[in-house]
Order: sequence, then structure tokens, then C-alpha cells
Amino acid sequence: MELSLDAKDTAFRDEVREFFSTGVPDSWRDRVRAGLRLSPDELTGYQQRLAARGWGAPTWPVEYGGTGWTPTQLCVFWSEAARADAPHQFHQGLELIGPIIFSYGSPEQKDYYLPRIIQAQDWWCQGYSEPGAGSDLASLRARADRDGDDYVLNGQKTWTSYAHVASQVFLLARTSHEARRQQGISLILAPMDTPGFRINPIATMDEKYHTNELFMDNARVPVANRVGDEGRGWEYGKVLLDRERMVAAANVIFLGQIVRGITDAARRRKIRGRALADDPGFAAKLAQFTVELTTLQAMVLRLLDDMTRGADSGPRGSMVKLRWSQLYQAGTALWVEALGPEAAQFAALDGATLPADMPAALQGALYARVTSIYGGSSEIQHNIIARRALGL
Amino acid sequence: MELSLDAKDTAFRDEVREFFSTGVPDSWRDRVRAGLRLSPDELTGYQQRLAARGWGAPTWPVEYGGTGWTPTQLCVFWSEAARADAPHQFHQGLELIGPIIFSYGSPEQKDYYLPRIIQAQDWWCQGYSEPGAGSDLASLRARADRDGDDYVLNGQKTWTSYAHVASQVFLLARTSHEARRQQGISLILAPMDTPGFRINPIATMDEKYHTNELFMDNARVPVANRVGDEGRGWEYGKVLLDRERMVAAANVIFLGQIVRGITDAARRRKIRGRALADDPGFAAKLAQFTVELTTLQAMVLRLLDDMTRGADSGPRGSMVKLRWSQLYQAGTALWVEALGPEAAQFAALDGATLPADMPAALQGALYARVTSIYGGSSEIQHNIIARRALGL
Amino acid sequence: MELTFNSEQIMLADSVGRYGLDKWPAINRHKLLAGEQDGFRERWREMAELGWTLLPIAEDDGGLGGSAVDVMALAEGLGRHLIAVPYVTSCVLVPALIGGVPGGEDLLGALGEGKAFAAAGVLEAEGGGDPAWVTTRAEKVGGAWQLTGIKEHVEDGGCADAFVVSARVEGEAGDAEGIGLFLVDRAALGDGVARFRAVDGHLHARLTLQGTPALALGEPGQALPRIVAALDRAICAHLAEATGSMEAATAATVEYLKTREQFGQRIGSFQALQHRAVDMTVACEEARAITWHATLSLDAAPGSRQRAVSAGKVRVGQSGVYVAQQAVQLHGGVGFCEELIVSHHLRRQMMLDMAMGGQGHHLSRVAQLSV
Amino acid sequence: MELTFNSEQIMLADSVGRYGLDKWPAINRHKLLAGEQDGFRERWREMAELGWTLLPIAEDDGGLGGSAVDVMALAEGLGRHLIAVPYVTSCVLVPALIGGVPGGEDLLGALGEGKAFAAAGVLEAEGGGDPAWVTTRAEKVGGAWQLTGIKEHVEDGGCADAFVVSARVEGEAGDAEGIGLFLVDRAALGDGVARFRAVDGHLHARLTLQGTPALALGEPGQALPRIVAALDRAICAHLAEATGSMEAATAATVEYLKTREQFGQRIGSFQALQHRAVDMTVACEEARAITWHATLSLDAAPGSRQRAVSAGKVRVGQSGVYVAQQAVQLHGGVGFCEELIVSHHLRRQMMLDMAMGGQGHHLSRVAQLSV
Repeated sequence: MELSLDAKDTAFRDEVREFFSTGVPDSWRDRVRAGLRLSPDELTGYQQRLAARGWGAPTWPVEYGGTGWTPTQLCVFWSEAARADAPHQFHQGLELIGPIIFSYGSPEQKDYYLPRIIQAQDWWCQGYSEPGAGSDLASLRARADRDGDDYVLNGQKTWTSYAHVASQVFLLARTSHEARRQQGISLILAPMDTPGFRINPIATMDEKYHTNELFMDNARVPVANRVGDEGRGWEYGKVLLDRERMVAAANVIFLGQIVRGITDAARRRKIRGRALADDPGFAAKLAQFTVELTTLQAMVLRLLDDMTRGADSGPRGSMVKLRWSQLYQAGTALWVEALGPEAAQFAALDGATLPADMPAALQGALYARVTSIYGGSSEIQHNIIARRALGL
Repeated sequence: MELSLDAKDTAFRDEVREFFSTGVPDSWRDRVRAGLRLSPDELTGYQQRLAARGWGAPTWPVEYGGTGWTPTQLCVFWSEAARADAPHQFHQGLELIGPIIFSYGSPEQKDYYLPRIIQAQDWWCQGYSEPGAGSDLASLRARADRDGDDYVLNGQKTWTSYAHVASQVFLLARTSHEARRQQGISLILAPMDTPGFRINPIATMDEKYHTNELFMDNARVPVANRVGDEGRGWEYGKVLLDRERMVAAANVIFLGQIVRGITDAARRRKIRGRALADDPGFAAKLAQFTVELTTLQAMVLRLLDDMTRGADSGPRGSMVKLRWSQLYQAGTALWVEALGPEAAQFAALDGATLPADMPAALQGALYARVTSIYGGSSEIQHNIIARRALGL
Repeated sequence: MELTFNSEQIMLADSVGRYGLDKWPAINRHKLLAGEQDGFRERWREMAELGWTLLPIAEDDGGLGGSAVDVMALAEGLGRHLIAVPYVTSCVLVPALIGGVPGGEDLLGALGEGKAFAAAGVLEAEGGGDPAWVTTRAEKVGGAWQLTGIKEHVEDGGCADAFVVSARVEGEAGDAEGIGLFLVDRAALGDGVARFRAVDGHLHARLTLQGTPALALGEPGQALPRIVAALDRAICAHLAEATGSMEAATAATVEYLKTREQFGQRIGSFQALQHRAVDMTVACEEARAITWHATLSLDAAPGSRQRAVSAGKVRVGQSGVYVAQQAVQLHGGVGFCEELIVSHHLRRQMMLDMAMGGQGHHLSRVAQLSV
Repeated sequence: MELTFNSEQIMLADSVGRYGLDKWPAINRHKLLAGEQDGFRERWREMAELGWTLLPIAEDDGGLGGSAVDVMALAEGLGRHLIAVPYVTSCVLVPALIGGVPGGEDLLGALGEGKAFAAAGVLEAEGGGDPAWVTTRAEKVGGAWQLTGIKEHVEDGGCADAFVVSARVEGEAGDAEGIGLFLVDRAALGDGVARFRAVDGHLHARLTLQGTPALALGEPGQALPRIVAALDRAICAHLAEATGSMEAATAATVEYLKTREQFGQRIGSFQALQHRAVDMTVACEEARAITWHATLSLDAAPGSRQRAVSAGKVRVGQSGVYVAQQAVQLHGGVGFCEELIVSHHLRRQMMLDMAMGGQGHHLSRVAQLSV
């Protein structure tokens, strides 16, 4: 992303660029460009390297071990990471539960969990969704029944991504039954090795193992693992609303990487003696994609400007999420198109070989389909914007 | 449209082609290609010429003066007319009221009105819509109060196209108030010179005078002018549902003309020494348009096949209408693009001159916007298909 | 103008439907795909017993001489039930390439009996979909033909027992003249076959020919028109397959909209989702209509045929991928899973779209033929 | 990164808003447009009194030296209220072409005082948006310049008192070198000016130069970079105008959805229409964001500037036309009428999209600059 920076930010950029000039293996490149998550081992190592440099929690306040960076610095950091084909940090601890813990957690919870997130000692997963409660989270049914100093958890969670490698889960469960469906829900932290937890992998169409069902059968966790007040778990999610802007912003900045993936493929592929990149039709499609991406990045700059001024962005975070998923889908489709029919060669058999970006681009194209479903589907985002911004 | 014809139909095609080899003035060409209606004088002359040849009512049964043509013959006739840059016949008499009269009218009504439609002695306009009743026609409020052998008409109609040149209007008005809103509505025919009628032009963005408001202030028409039973006017519209397929089919066949308009403009326009038609980017856009048009024409062939077999087409008539308006809009936009910035020169001042297709293409592009609004907007068509075809 | 199946075609379609439900049930799909790496030979034999492998082969070649519309009725069912056998390559493309040509009799016989799979290497990577772009060379050495070159992507080549390959006896890549068709046995290729699995369960191959012995099918030199026509025929079968798949995905989605509840109501009551389902339905109708048009044009003059087939390839590619994407989207998270059939439809649509020349190639063919 | 108006810009925007409501009320628009064929000179003088005509002119040229963002604040208001004066050509494009150049002083003074209109003939029909495509020739005859050639479409040229025209002193069409800028008086053209009315109320012209006397602005030959930069600046003002218009059309539509009833309920309760209104709102935000990006890039290096401006031109062209089309669609029949303001927004968006190089030209500029 093109940024106009002052001297101080330029110096910061040079520092970040220097950091990323080493330590980014070539083997990450195509997966990162295709928006695919690296393996947990790779991401853990990356997180540790950032933590060692003091950059483990770029979006957190300094008092909790964060960098305290300005929005511009964040933007520079992410842009440089993207430029180096480095990945986005795994977000479940850093963006989803960390901020709730430092906003609503007890001192003991802050002292214990926050450093472990930064140092990658814990890998967190999320237990919100349930089979009957997808977009309609308020209808969740998992129970946490009080029994002495414990909660006894029962129920089923789904779309519990990375539960198979996680050490901790944060989950919502009913601690009482109230008239309003959002009430009586509590937020509870639990180690994944809690007896009574059982996970079942969910195979997805991108042939990558991300996600699971989580069954909870009389699983006991201490009441001390509850974050904040009993029955108010629903409210704590609101702290994330504001932070969603940052997640959306980072996603968009990292999306810039895909252009290099597409361009490399289009330069390499020859059609009738001419590089596909020089075909006016393909060049126009790629230009259209970059126009839309530039526009989306300009929307992100507006979000960052709001943050700098402490201003509310209204529904513009939702708009960025919406457009990001559309462009991620369009970009991976264009990359697959650039690869040509050989992109159908998804997995080599009998020890055959494939170019590095072959499975990555197509796997990215398949994975991209879920981005307009998760985290509030595009349809739900439309509902939200209609209500909040337009009063319809 | 490309058709595979048997010997008999081929002979028919040659006959029609011969007919159209003369009598189509060059001055019609660009307006017809742009989907613009010719002037009432021009259309009246055209209708009289067809009537003289016995082809005044191509879609009507022979007993009412129609041709009794098969769907294939209709398709051939329209294709040849389109090929010759001849227009679609004006539809209000031929397709909207004529079939209702021959299905539900009294013998006197049939004898009087039908030949006058074919011979272009009457120009009909439609009085259905009202300011508060657009898509929701059942909420109409115009009244026809019985007084002896007359109805006394009061109320306001809108979107009464060509009321300013029409000799007759067919309109819906309430003859009683029933619980179900569709009941108590009657279909009445009235001469436009009925005292108490007043029209007010509605200026539209295409700068073409098509349409009007019609005010009815104690306007008296004989009860004998009612078609069918009192209070059942709503039902008579249903005869048109089936015929809408034909109107939709003809519209699509005539839409083929626009490709010639676009192609001519793109060949004429030179950019950096090369014809725009030879620019790969523009050629791809035009090819995409022709692909979609070919697809839509294939959908029309399926409608015609249904008609031949007497089969129900379900909601496929709605689909054709929907896609036709989309492609008409896309086609005129492409034509305007082919013309380049000079298309902004809409009206010459001080006696300056413009190429013939300059105002036509842009006027077509503006007019095209209303085609996804009238006759059941695209949104209403979606509702209809969802309900009828999908049971949603 | 006949644009409906006759009673025999309806019976055939019904038969494929029953077979699909019985042998390719969605519920077992994951296991079915995971277990097979040899092209589902058991399923293939069953289909041969039903006469389907003989259907597209001409009567003169010992087949049933089914019409293009017969094949359409069958292929629609393959798509509807996502039957992942290499039917279109083995039974439509290859027979259209070699039917009636001396040298192909044995292979045709084996294909018709369901005893073999065959694939065609008639498109090269750099051709971008143009079968005239042949760089593979054929040389006569001691009275026998030898081929040298690379066929980067041979559709369904991963389970083929034999390959029909285009190679050039004279001229340069792109020339219409000088192209021949050759029969290459799997065994003759040795380790010149690299196999790949696609996301739709099909198995493809990259062929590396290095002086590989081959049998000329007819006198080499003038094979291009036959290759183009054979591809057009195979594309039409793919269009029908895509249409069947689209309709199945749409039907599953409409059904889901009628049953799934969120926010206390069936999600099919939400107008935005209703309208999306309508757009899917319109896309299905577009695909069906242009598939008929393309299929009925197969016996027309080459220009008309190619234009109609390419129009079909472009539009069905677009509408097929759109429909399957929306099917996944409207199913939400479960739509993204292996378990539900909709994601399999999406994967198949994506692969069909890129097979036998992508949209770019076919759009430019339409542009050239429209001038 | 500052992406919000400062307090002075907010005041300016408010002032334009009040002026628009007062002098360009939607309700009188039809009469206003029908009555004027000379470029709304009365309105122009009022705007000059408010200082707006001086705003974009550099201080060294006697203007107020407003920044590009100041112009953005003003131009947004022009778009919001569809003020159909030739502001962008007379006060942004022409001053950017001739500012600081010997020979342009008098015209700049007259423009700043609101006493004249000027237009620029710097794009020719065959250039497709490329200002290097200059076929008009300039020759020195007896110490004075004479121009010969045709400028097919001069934006806002129909009411111009003077023209700034590009002409070639050497080289061929497409060459970057050899282009000069010349000042041509309306009177010198005689009947070489053909005037046309556009559907948005703007008045354009076709200029036929036949040895027409002209004054060289600076030494002719190296004017191309200045022309390109001036067009980029004017395009940014157009982007702001388009954004203002889009937001006004969207606001009118949302208001209509909240009031219009059909089938016994407000049409804004229909989810499909809600979602469409959201898509319009997202398009507005896209336009606003890329307009900021393009405007802030005006002082960047030429490559970055051109890429940003062209990206803006493409995306605002697409989203502007989309929003206005949907505004008409959601208003139904009345949206198609003269009487309602939404159809005027559509016509202006269509014209803005094609002005100063269409999407095709700017998309290819993006492609070239991205390589």
C-alpha cells in the first residue's frame, strides 16, 4: 500500500523493513500471498520472533505488553510485512480474546494469559458458534451450570478453528435462562485438555484442516475462569466491534500480496508465444482488480484516520470486511485463471511435482469462499449496515 | 437470430424477407436499433402496410383477422423485421387490449374494435397505473359509478403512454367496493375525446414524449363499453400472462439489432489509428454481450418450443423479461461507449449537425432504464419467480 | 425446433438419475473419492453394462450411435449426481477423435465395452485453448512414428490406458496444417506420465514424450478440423454436465432455505435470499438454453458450430461457477464442508470452467467468428 | 495522513450547500435548464462574488491558491446540488493549463472575476483519452501562430469565450514531444464552433480550426506534462463532484424507501431493497475514499499521481453510474421522470464517466503504470 509518511514514520518504516529483510522463508511466499494461513508451527515461530523484538502485540497498549503503535505505524508495519511475504499474526489470541481479557479480566487473568499470548505459549480457539446458532448467536444453547467453585459445561460448539492445536478455548455458555436471549450468557476460558472436551474434525472443501466441532460433556472448569460478571458475556464482545476495524484493515493490507502472486503467474505463463501479463484482456482484468484494491486500501486509510482522531467509523468497518472478502475471492480466481488449466492439478500423485503456487492459488480460491460467510456473512453485514447506517 | 428451418419455413422466410426488402426507410435505422419507438405517424403507416399484406396481427387467430402463424413463423417474421431494421409493431392495441377483447368482449365489441386495431384506425393507450398504485395495482382507486346506462369515471391514472395521440383508452376502475382488493374492478373502454378526460404530459429523462397523467372528472362512458362482467376486470388481465411470453420473445428478437448499431459505431471510431472494433478489450466486451444475447435468444427458442407444444413455460417468461431489460441496458451502454465522448453531444444547437446514431444510442441508453421498472419491475419479477417457481 | 427430450431420452435420464442415487449418493461421496485413485473402474464397468459407454460411439464403429442430445441427457445426470468418472473424455472426446479412422478400432472397442479409459492430449499449455498450437513433433523413424514434446495437462489422463495425442509432422505452432493424431499406449510412456488429482476427484496427467512410439491414426497432416469438432462435441457434453450440476446445487439450496431457521424464522423467508435463489434459477435456465443451442449446432457449418459452442462454454462457465458459489454462500458454514454436496458442485464447476479452453479463449473465438 | 476536511473546508462546503439549495433547487431544475443556453452567466457571477472562481487559481496568478482538497470540498457541493455551471473546466482545468504561463494573464483574470468562461481542447477524438494524440497543427505565418485541425469534443466549450487548445509544432500524433498550448478567442473561430447540449445541461462544442489565429502560451513543444497534470487535477474535481452527486442520490433514495408504501408497507421494509441501498452506500464510500486518495496524490511523482487519478476515474465512473442507476430503479417510474432529481444525477454521472477519458483509457493507464 502506498503511504505518504513523515520523517519519523519513514524511519520507523526503515526499521521494520530491516527486520523483515531476513527471517521470512521462501517456502511461505505462495501460501501467504494466497491468503492461506501458515502451519501453527510456522506461525508460533513467527510470533516468538516478533515477541523477541518487542513487536508481539502490535495493536495492544504498552501496559499489557503491546507496542502502543499509532494507526500509521500499524499500517506501516503490516505493509512491510506484506511486502516481505510475511504472514498476518494468528488473530484468535491477539485480537479476539486478548483485548477482552485486558478490558474485563481479573488482575490474575491479565497476568497469566496476556504474556502467554504474546510469547505464543498459548494457542487460543473460539467457542462461540453452535450448530443451530450460526448468524443468530443469541440462540446458543451450551450450558455452564454452577456446581460449587466449578462450572459444568455441556453442549456442542462448531467452527472451532484450530481446536486441534489449541491449548485454550474461550467460549460462551448459558449460566442462566433469561427472557432476553442475549442475557444469561457468560464468557469462560478453558484449557483444551479439560476432561469432557472432545473434538471432531470438520473436513472443508479447501482440503486444509482448520476447523472442528467441540463437544463438552460434563466438563468442569473453575468459576475463576469466567471473564467479567456472570451473565454478561454477551456484552464483552462489544469491545471487539471497535477492534474489528483493525482486523479488517490488516486483512486488506495483506491482500496486496496477492497482486504479486497473480503477476508472477501471468508473466510466467506464455500463450501463443506471448506472456499472459501482456495480453490486453488479462491486463485489463488485473488492472480492474488493482483499481478495486486501491480503492479498498483508501477505505482502510480512512479507518486509520478515524482511529488516529479517535472518531467512530460507523459501519465502515463492515464495508471493508464486505469488500475484502469480495476482492479476496476475485483475486484468487484471477490467479487461478493466470495459472491456466494446469491449476486443475491440485495434488501430485506417485511423487510427481508441481510448481509452488499451483496448489496455493487454488486452495486460496477455495478458502476465499468462506470469508464471505464467517465473522458475519455478507448478507448479515448488509443487514447491519442497513439498520445502523441507513435506519432501514 | 440463427434458426434452423425446414423447407416450408424457409419458403416463408424468403417471402417475409422479400417483403422487408423495400419500405423500410433509412431514417428508421438508428432509432429502431436503439430500441426507441418510432413516431406514431411512422408506426401507423407501418401497421397499415402490414395490414394491407394481411400481416397486421401476427399473433392473433385467423378468425379475428390474425395470421394464425406458428411460433416458428412468428420467430421468422420478427427476425426478418429485425434484420431489415424494421420496428416492432405498437403493442398496446395488438397485444394488450385486442386479445382481451377477442377473449371476453361482446360480439359488437369484437366487430367494432378488432379491425380498427389491425388497420391502425385506433391508437390505444392503457389506464391501469395510478399514483399510489404502481407495482401494487390492486390498490387502485379510480371509480366508475353506475348512473343509468353510463359509468361516471373519476380519478387519476398515470404512466398513460401515448395518451396524447391515442383515440381510445382501456382502463380499470372500481365499480364496487369489496373485501378482497382485486374484486369490484371493471375493465372499461373509452374514447380519448370523452368530456371530462384531461391529460398532462410527464417529462421523462430520455427527452422523448411518451407518457402522461390522465385525469378523469365526471367522465361519462356507456355501460356497453365495459368488457366482460362487472367487477371481474382484474381476471381478464390473466389472458395476457400467457401472451407476455410472446411480447418478451419479440423484444429479445428485436434486441439483436443493437449489435449492428454497436458494431457500426465501433468500426467507424478510430482510436490511435485503429478501429475500436479491433481493440481486444472492446472486442471482448462486445463478444460477452453477444454471448449473453445468444443465450437469451436460446431461452426464447425454448419459450417458442413450449408454445408449439402448448406447454406452460412457468416463470420463464418473467426470466426473459428480466434478462431482456438487463441486456438492453448493457447493449445501449456499450453503444454509447463505442461512440466515445462525442456521445455527450446530445442535441445540436444553432443548426449544427450530429451523426445519425449520436442521439439515438444515448436516448436508447436513457430509455432502457425504464424497462427494468415497467411491466413488473425486476424486483417484482424476482418476487414472482421466487413464489411461483421456487415456492419461497 | 425441438428443444425437449424425447421419451427415450427421458428414460435414459431417469436411468442415470437412479444410478446416481444408488451408486454415487452424496452421503458417501467423501469415502468414495478418498478410496479411488484409478478412475473408479468398478463404477465404469457398471456404466458399460448399462450401455452408456457405447452410446456416443457411432454405429459404424460398433457403438449405439446416440445423438448429441442423447449424450446431453446422459451427461446432465452425471453432473446432477457428480459422477466423477472420465465419461466425457473416454466416451465422447476420444471416440469423436478416432471414430471411423483406421487404427482406432481396438481402442474404440475397449472403450465401448468399458474395459479401458482413454484420454486426449490435443491442447498444449502455450496454446491457451487453441488446438492448432501443437509443438509436439512426430517423426517417422524406420517406418514407425515417434513423438517428442510435452502435453502439460491431459484431462482425465491420470487413469487412462491409452492416449490420443496431436503432434506436428510439419509447420510451426499455430499452423492449421501439418497436424496428425496418434495413439500412444500408456505402457509406452513409462515414467513419462505424471499423475495429479483435481479437487473434483478427476485424475489428470502431464505427458512427457521423448521419442515415444506411437501409431498414426489416419494419414497425419489434416487432423485439425477433426480435433476442433471433437472438442466442440466434448464441450457440449461438459455443458450438459454443468447444467445438471447447477440444477442440483440450486435445488439443494432452495430446499435448505425452506428448512434452515435463524432468528426464529426460515431463512427462505428473507427476501434477499429469495432473490438470490431466483438469480441462481435464472442462471440455470440460461445454462440449459445455451446448452441446447450449442448441442443442436454440432452438425451445423463449422463457423456457426464453433460460435455456438464457445458461447455456451463462456456462459455456462460463468453461470455455473456463480450458481455453485451462491449455493455454498447460502448454505453458510456447512456449505463450505466436505460433508455437504454443494461444495463438491462448486469444485466441479470450477474445473469444468477451465477444461478444454477457458473463458478467455472461447470469448475470443466468439469475437473472431462474429466479425 | 489527513483524510478529513479542516474547519475552513467545512465552512466552504456548507456555503456551497446553502447556495445550492437556494439557487439550484431540485424543484426548479427543469425550468432552470430549459431557460439557459449561455452557461448560466447570472449564476456564474454569483459564484464569483463568493470567491469560488478565484479559489483554484494560484496566488501568483492573482487567485486564492486553494488546495486540491479545498477544490474537492467545493466540487462535492456542485455535485450534490447538480450545479450545472462549467466550473471544473473554467476554474480548474484551464487555470491549471495556463497558470504562470506568459500570455494567459488576461484570461485568468477574467475567469477569476467570473467575467468569462473558458474551455480546453486538449483531447482529440482519435486519441481515446490520450492527450499526446494531437493532430491539430500549429504553424507560424508572418510571426503569428495559426492552427488547423478539429477538436471533436470540447467539454463545456458551448459557452466558452476563449479556448485553450493543444496543437503540434512537430512530430506525429502520439509523440510526447512537439506539443504546444495556444489561446484561441471565440471570435477568431467564427462559425468554426458547433455547439451541443448534453443531457446534464452542460454545453459542449466541436471546434474546426482552419488557419485560425492563436496566441502561443509559452514556448510551444513541451506542453504535454503540463496538459497531463492539468487533466489529472480537473479529473479529481470531477471525482469530488461525482461523489457529492452519488451521496445525494443515495440519500434521496433512502428517504424514498422510508416513505413510499406499496402492498401496505413501506418499501424500505423489503430486505432486497435494503440490501441494494447498502450496496449504493458502499459504492459511495468507495468513491469518497478513492477520491481522497487521488486528490492527495496530485502533488506526488507523475507515475503515482497518474495511477491514483486513473484508478479514481475508473472506480468512480463505475460506482457513480451504478448508484445513479439504482437510485432511478428504486424510485420506480417517478425515478425516470424529469421532475425528480434522481434522473438528473444519473445523467450527470453518465456524462462525468465519459469526460476526460473514459474507463477504457484510464484502465489501460493503470495497467501500464502497474507493470
